Amino acid sequence: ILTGLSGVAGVVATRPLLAADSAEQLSLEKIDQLLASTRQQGWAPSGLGQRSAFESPQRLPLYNIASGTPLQDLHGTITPADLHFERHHAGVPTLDPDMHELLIHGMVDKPLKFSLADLKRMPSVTRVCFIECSGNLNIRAGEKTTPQQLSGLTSQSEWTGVALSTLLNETGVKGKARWFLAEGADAAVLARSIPLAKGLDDAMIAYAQNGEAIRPEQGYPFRLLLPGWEGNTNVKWLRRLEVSDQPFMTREETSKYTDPLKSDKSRLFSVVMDARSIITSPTYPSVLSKGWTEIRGLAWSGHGKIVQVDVSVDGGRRWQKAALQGPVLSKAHTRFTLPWRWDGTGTELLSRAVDESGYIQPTRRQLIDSRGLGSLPYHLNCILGWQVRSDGQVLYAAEPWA
Amino acid sequence: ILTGLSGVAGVVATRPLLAADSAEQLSLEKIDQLLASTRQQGWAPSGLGQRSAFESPQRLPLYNIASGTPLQDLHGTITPADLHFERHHAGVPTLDPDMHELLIHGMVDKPLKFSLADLKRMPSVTRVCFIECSGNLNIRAGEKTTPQQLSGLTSQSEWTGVALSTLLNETGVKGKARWFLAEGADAAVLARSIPLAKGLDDAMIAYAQNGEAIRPEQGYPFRLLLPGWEGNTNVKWLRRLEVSDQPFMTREETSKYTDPLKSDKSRLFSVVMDARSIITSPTYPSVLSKGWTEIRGLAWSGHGKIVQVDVSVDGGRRWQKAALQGPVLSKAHTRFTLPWRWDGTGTELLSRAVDESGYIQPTRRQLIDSRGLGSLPYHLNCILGWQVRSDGQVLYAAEPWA
Amino acid sequence: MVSPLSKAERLGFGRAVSAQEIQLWDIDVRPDGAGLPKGNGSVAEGKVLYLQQCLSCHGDRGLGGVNEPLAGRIAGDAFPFGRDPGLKKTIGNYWPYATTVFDYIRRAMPFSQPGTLSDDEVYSLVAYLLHLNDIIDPDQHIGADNLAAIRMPSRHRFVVDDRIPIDYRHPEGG
Amino acid sequence: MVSPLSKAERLGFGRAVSAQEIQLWDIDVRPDGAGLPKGNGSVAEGKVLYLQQCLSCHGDRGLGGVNEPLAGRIAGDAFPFGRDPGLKKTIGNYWPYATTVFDYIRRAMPFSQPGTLSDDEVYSLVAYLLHLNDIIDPDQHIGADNLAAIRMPSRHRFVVDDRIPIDYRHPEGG
Ligand code: HEC
Ligand code: HEC
Ligand SMILES: [Ca+2]
Ligand SMILES: [Ca+2]
Ligand SMILES: [Ca+2]
Ligand SMILES: [Ca+2]
Ligand SMILES: [Ca+2]
Ligand SMILES: [Ca+2]
Ligand SMILES: [Co+2]
Ligand SMILES: [Co+2]
Repeated sequence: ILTGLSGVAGVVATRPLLAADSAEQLSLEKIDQLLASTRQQGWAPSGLGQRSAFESPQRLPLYNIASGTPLQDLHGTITPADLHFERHHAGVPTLDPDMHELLIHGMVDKPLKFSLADLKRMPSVTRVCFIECSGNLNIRAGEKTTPQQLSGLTSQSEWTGVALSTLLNETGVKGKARWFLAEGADAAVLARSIPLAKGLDDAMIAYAQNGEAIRPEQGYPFRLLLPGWEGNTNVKWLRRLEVSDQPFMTREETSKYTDPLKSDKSRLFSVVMDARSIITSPTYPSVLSKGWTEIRGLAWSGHGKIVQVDVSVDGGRRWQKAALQGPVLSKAHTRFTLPWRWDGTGTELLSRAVDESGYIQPTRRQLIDSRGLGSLPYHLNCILGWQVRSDGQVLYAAEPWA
Repeated sequence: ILTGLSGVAGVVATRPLLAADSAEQLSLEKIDQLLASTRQQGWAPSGLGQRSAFESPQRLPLYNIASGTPLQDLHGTITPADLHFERHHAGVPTLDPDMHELLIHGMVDKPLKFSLADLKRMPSVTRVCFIECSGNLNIRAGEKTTPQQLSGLTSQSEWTGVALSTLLNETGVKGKARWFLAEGADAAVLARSIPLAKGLDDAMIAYAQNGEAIRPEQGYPFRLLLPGWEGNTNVKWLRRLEVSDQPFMTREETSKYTDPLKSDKSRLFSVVMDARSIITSPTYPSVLSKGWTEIRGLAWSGHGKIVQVDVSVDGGRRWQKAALQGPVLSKAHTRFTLPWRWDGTGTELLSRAVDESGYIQPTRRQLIDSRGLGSLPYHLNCILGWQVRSDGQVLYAAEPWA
Repeated sequence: MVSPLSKAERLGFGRAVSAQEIQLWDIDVRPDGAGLPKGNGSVAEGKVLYLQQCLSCHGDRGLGGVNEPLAGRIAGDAFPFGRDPGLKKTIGNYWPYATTVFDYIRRAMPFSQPGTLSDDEVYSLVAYLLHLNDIIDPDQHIGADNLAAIRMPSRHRFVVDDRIPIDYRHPEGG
Repeated sequence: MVSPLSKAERLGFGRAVSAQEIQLWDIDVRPDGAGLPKGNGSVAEGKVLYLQQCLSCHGDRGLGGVNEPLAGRIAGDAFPFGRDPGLKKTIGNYWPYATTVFDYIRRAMPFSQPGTLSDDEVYSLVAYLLHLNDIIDPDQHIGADNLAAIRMPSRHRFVVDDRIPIDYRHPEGG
């Protein structure tokens, strides 16, 4: 019955470090351990599953206003809802879904309030897309920085809700309308002005996330979802949309979320998230061993689909095309992989995304040259590097500022 | 600033039941309630999110061997991992990921054991697909049956793992090999024989589910994933694959999971899940009110993509094509929707899936006629009906047996 | 932009709302002054309120607090933010519209008791902050009649992102 | 079937295993007898074990227990399961291979202490269950030498699903 065992000797010869000595006897303890799970009944079915006691992924709370997704611990493209990044300006409010309504008014034919029950009964749309805080990148990160610490303010879910165009069809919209204000029911009453064109394109009022009710931190009972647009515009705990002929110039789109340029101007409404990518493995704090490994990461763009990700395993001298895991969706985290055999010499890993608009993820230098150093707190989508030291340590390698 | 309010009067006139009297004053209590969440800071960011206190989706444990997904409460196509259905034969074992290994032996060149760390470092694949127990359909369901009670033993995840072909490339496979045994480390040491062709096609050893480590109930630290094949073959807590020239004829593929036919034969290895669909809304226990609603459901097939779902709102006399929510993936739960304006008269709702192989979801009568009544405990993928009573109650309407 | 909405049939969802229901939530203030409530305030009253309710977080005269600095100008109204990442943005050196100060304070401040200030109190706090930023004189009143007309020092520095098509009508006001 | 494997480069993952490591887990028994361990058992020994360890769940002589019925034949070895959904499947009226009985009991029974029976004990239990199902005489021993040769009554009833291409070599054995 031990067919194939004849091959073992050969394996031992060629791979001495890994081979168990086939003459060696297993200890009784080891035998017990190898059979333990087959000797006693496991736990019964339950109403709600729990993670394995051996796994404890965690968001990383930051300054009491945000928490980052553990990108280095995740696989595929979906972020579990309880690990979705948070960014809020006045904490997570508690809203009773039977009371909370969405008011649409302003330059409409009929101002209306919609209940969650209304929304759930209306035509639904589902899409997978990322949300990312446009402040997502820790500018001052040192080398002992994980992807989560570096740029954990992006996550991806399958969202379900009602197209905003469907709701605006109910209220009607006046011919001169061009913008709308989206306002939350949190204690910041957070508000952003959104061009009506986006609202009629792919905006959604999302009440579900990864199949279930949207989580409190993501806007329960519903939020505005603007695929590809900076996180702050995806107003959570949405209570009100006011249609208007002009923007409202709220604090979030003037004092914050504007990008000072080197031309001594400041850019308003830089709402689309430009293409970016990050290698998620190998990265700090993992320690690499020699031989074959798979370089993995995520790439995404608010302009549409990712069409190419280039990876360099030599600090940017040569670039190779990574494989993209399909289906590649528009405005969605896209998993890329590149096989790599590490020979044990120190080097640097880089990734560079290209989207369907032709946009190529820039270096930090290019961003500084085109926009200016002072613009970097937002939309810092530069190429990121990971230094692999000859001892296998992997460290974040920030591009020099100067 | 109250632009558009002039429209209110008209709305009141045409929709008296819904309209608030614009002259009516809000009570102080109501005003407080409408402003409450904006007046106090919410909760701080956290390591792990929690569901809203207003939401408590639950699996439904059945006979201590299974639990069903609350299909009627979910949206989109992803099943949250803690709501993924369960079916196990000896409970959920606890496996230490640092100890547990996967043995591949038998008709291979080199028998090898792979650790979870090995698997995670090897080339990864990610795909979204359903898993369904082939016993999924409560044959004896009465009219007060929810989709969860009726056919909750199907769920969908985004799975990540290693293609089995990649692992078999490491061990090598003898030329005469045709099958392999997949065996779990649970107390049933559950084992199934799988044709090698499937193993080399799209089989995967999955260690991640919806981005995170696979959950204990789904096979932590890894399981066999055979897209489109009956749940039982997707062996969880996988410990061993033995490559062979013939099947092993385990109890799970002889005593169980075989389909007795009216020809006095019994079908072995009916492994592919034929196309099926189920309306998830409106269904019991929801109570429908007159007017516009969206009929929603899920359709899927183990043979590939769903190409069409027909819905009847008159008990099967006429059928309309439902919209399919893209991207439509192969061997995946596919959301379908059909707009419907209910006029308040009693009727019956039905859905019928068609897959890319041309297979059309059959009636129960057709299944009985072609296979026999005794075959129905497994692979009962018949068209399901929901009776809408004139009082708005929605009840499961089983097709008569005779 | 041609609205695609006209073509689709209305489904009949949503309920009509009363003017009071709208008013209760309709707190935004636009650069053209739309949304400004009746009322007015003074720098002096604003200073008192500031000392009581804002100083603990934003510091003396809007500077040096644990939270955002609220005051400060750059000599000659220069705008070197794009070149100098160390520069602190304040109402005086950065904010393009004075209406935003009113809108934001009424929405969100004081941080732990938002929504508790009367409209007159907000006008006074705006007056005090505009004064701290050398935008108005200490004796100037601020109210529904004049806030939108305040011209902010950096108003002309702001440009709309022209890399994507946004059908943008320039807001009126200061 | 041409294996696509020969073309790809090996990556070097996995560790070689000892024969003992394989043996410990390699518990399957095939219809052709591959995998049957040394040993044998008797109906009489099986009956004693059954009364001690199985009766509580599977009932007297394999019938009427809270769990699966294990015994019972249909007159004339008829096989009307496809027509009659009420019929209980048993080892005697349904199971195509006797080796499966050994394999399954050794894997999974007794339910609360699986893996505790010796190989001889499993042979004895198989003997007893085959006897209860009128497949062997009460004095027949069952062991590595003869289990695979037992011809089960419904063996010829099983057909492989021919609706999809499975490259199927018929298992040898009883
Ligand atoms: C308990 C602390 C606290 C108190 C008290 C407080 N604030 Fe604030 N303030 C904050 C915080 C924190 C922020 C930043 C909030 C954010 O970014 O979401 C802020 C932001 C602001 C801003 C916007 C600053 C910018 O640059 O965007 C203004 C204006 C402001 N506060 C005014 C006030 C006024 C006026 C008061 C008193 C009525 C007040 N604050 C009381 C904590 C406080
Ligand atoms: C504590 C209860 C319990 C005891 C004791 C028990 N069994 Fe079982 N047995 C079960 C259950 C439950 C199943 C069905 C398991 C499943 O379907 O996953 C089963 C299934 C079986 C089957 C397969 C039946 C079929 O039709 O597929 C056989 C054979 C069997 N048991 C033999 C035995 C023998 C022999 C013993 C004693 C050594 C034994 N059982 C002791 C509970 C028990
Ligand atoms: Ca940041
Ligand atoms: Ca069932
Ligand atoms: Ca307004
Ligand atoms: Ca006053
Ligand atoms: Ca074997
Ligand atoms: Ca003996
Ligand atoms: Co921006
Ligand atoms: Co089957």
